[in-house]
Amino acid sequence: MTIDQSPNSMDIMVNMGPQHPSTHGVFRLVIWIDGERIVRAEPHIGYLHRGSEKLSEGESYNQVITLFDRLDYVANLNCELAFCIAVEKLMAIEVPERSHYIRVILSELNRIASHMLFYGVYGLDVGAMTPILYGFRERERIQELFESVTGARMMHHYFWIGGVKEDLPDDFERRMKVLLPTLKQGIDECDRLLSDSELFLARTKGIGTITAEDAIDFGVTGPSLRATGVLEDVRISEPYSIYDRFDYGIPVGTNGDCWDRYYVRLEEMRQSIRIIEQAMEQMMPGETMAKLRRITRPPKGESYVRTESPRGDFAVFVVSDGTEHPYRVKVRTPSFANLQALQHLLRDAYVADAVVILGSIDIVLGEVDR
Amino acid sequence: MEFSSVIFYIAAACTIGGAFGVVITRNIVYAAFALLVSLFGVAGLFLVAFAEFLALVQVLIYGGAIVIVILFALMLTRIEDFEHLTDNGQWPLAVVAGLGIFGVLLIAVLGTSVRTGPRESVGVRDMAEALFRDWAVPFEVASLVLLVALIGAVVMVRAYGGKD
Amino acid sequence: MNLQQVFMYSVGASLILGFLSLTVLFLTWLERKFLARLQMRMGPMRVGPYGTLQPLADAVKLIFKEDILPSWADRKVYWLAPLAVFVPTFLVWVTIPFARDLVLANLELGLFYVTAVSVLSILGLVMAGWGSANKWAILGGLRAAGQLVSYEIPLIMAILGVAMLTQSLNIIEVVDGQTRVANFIIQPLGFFIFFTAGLAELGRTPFDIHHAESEVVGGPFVEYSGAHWAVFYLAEYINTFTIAILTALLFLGGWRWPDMPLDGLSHSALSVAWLLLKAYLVVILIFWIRGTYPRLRIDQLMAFSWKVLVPLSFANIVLTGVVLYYDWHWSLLTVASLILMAGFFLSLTFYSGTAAERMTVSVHPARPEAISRRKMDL
Amino acid sequence: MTQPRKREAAAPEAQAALDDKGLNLSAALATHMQDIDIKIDVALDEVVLSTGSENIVAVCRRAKEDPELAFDYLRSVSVVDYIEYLEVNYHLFSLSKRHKMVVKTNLSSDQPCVATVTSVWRGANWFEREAHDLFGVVFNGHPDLRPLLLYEGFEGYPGRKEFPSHEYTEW
Repeated sequence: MTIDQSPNSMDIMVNMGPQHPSTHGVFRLVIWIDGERIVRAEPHIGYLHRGSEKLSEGESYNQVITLFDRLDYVANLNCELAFCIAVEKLMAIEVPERSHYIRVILSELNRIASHMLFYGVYGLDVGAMTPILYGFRERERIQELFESVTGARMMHHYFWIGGVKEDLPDDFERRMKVLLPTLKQGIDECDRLLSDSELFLARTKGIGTITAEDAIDFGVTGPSLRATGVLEDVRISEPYSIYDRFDYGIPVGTNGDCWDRYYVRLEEMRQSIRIIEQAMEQMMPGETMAKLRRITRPPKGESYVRTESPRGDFAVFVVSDGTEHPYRVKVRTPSFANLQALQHLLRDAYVADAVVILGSIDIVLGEVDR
Repeated sequence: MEFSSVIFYIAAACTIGGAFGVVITRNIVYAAFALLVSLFGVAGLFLVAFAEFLALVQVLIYGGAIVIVILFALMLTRIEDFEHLTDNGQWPLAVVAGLGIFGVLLIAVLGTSVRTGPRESVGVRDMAEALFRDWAVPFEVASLVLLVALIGAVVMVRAYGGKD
Repeated sequence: MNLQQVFMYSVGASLILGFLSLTVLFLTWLERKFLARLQMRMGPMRVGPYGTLQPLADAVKLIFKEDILPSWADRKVYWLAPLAVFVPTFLVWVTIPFARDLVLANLELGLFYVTAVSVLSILGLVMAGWGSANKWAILGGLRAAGQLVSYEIPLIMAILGVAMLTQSLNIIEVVDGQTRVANFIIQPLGFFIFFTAGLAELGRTPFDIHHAESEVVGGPFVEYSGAHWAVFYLAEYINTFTIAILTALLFLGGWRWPDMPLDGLSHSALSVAWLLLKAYLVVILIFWIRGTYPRLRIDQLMAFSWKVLVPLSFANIVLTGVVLYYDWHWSLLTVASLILMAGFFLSLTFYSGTAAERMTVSVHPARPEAISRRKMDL
Repeated sequence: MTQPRKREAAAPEAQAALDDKGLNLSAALATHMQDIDIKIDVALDEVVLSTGSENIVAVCRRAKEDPELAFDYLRSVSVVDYIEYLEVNYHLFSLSKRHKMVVKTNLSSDQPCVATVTSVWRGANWFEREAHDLFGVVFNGHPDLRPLLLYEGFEGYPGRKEFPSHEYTEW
């Protein structure tokens, strides 16, 4: 049975979403089912389309960052980072050392927070109730830290073009000394709780497999691509910021199934902590903001910058016409491209698998619809 | 009126009313529920006749399993297509068949001398001995027939179902 | 049957109903508190000391909530469904004893009655699914029908094993048969099958596919609200308690094992306490499983029933029959059951591979000079 | 309503600088795409390949299938509205060679029409649907050009500069 066969008259069409609890936002998946088996699936997006790209054209460069906060609303800082780097590259700004480190530390923390949300919600998707509370416990620790650094729990607007808004608070180092070991322990606890559970393995091993060739063809990136066995990470294939200064690992899966996608993310959190630890050691006091004119006015030109967000290849394409507003901003969001592979992943799946597969590619609808 | 006769009349009313419901209603799911009522009525009749074991078997097998399987089949098909039963040309045949069976039963009942008066219920042990000692061979034959039917059903479904 | 008897039965039935309602209230509180403990949180704390009045507040809220009837729903079936679920769950309690003399009607076919009547509540779920005119509800109803009918078989077979041991279907006699040794020691396999199939009958966590929130959004109960939903909820918790108390009666020795020293009224009181203690231990075990495990998929669930539990339950019956026929010592049955169970769990671990084989994710160093090019040269 | 801004001629241009991979790539492109009418340019740190809209599929297929180029990953398809014309950008990346390139083509604003590249990369599907939604670019041969982000029956192309964003009221 293939996913694109035309539905039989006996098949039942079911709307999964936009109000379904497991679609992770306002996502609608229309499925045709034959008993419990999915015969055909058709994703519908756009319920959260706010026209961020168009809105950006009317804002000044520094204001655009606030719109980027609202794209991937569980990994806000990673989105801010992409836009800042894109503009800085266009303007050829040298960002001060310290702000590089601050950006890396906070982005990696945000990656952990995002993966922790994934972990918890994925637990719910497969029907386990406890993981979400463990996941949120760890996420909460990070959010608290963010609150003390940026003043906000989610919509930070902390990375500015040319650096970061202000230096870290005085107690930052002390807090990190407590936070990192607890996070490590928390990740291990989460790992023990779910990864080896016989039932969890039965639900995720071999479900929703995709080959490396197919994944690349669909433009799948991030953990979902690495789960298929491809060693591809923007941080190493096209290094940005200061990621080439750290020694860390890229988790790579084998089968490209749900379990691999899940575990790649779990392992990534451990690697993020390694990066943060090294960054904390290397970080020196100093300036956090480059000397810039008050109004950002990049030269004419265009820049396309890719970054590795928790969900994959998050890229920003900025076209500048030399004024203080961007002429065009195009955001290439990882969830958008990853979601295209959903129909392919859903072939031969059961209704219950649909939830598990959709959860495993970890979409954020704010990012898909923009 | 005795208590047992009250139960008998209630059960009999359920049986006949349910049977009529199955025939009369146009909604196929309602028909299944009416069948359930009728089957429960039969269970009540067994109870009045002190055949508790049979009554419970009636509830378990017919009320629990058979009706649920019927409903299952109804729901797997698209309900909007079959919501209302349509008349077809088979009803005269059905009347003839029904009257025929009724006639046979009537002859059988009238031809048997019925003992009335208080009766003891049959113990489980007696029943088990009857089934597994005195009538062991017919019992095994019956189960063999059921097994054949089961395998046949599986084979037929496989033939239509494709690769799995 | 005379008027006095009718009166006595009515009083007994309403007493049981009251007891069950109170039990349900307590169970909801217990479940929330216990899960909260597992999940490092407090659970309800605001209403009453340690949130003890929370169930009452919930009950009041549910009763005053609006009852919504979806416009496409089949009105009669929709309103009858909660009743069809609740009545059988309650009827089961007619023959469940709390102590030797504390039972509404001690039926000779008690065990058979319990299984026969409890099947009927499936019908209510199917009715709810169909009556709601909601595709998720129908899907949930279908799942419920498929799941509960299949798990009925191992459940009945496990009960049959117990009945063979005591040579009786009367629950009080079953308990009396466990004066020296409880059944779960004689038939560990039967105990395992009964408990697992019981969990499936309840639709509790590893088997909660028919109302799985993340898949069929509550299944048959999607459209229900207010008091009608509360009736489903009530039935579900009564069922949980029923399975717990049946486990205690059939396998954990009920009020007998280990035997009570006292006599008369104090014996009865102690019996009830002892039985409830055992039942609540089982309840806690059920909650614990809920806090720990993910859910199975429907085909895995069916496969587990037909390919694992049903053959095991037949093996259990055959073993019991052989041991009884040749009049061997009961410990032989224990040993044989344990060997079967060990074989089952070993094959489970063998089938799913070692930890190293399962681990399909490897970490590669990101330093450019150290990158090994796996699969990169496609 | 304010007039849409045009690119000011007076503003300074961003400095372009290719790294080694980019230089190698632009050299390779010249030899490997000899038979197709292309123009190789540089934007910041990326190789820009401009071509006519009729050559798009040929260029993309060559870029993907040529072992020297091996652009197996389509990063994104984006449209920029320059009022007089629409520019479609295909950002490509090679996962094995780790070099990048952008393929550009210009379409007329009145009837923007270009062949689809879904046959080259399946991942182009939604990017092209989105471009069709927001800019009205018609991708010939696309399997399914229904609205993706907008609802059925939405009028106008909200991505374009001429779309009256501020006057637009729906609800």
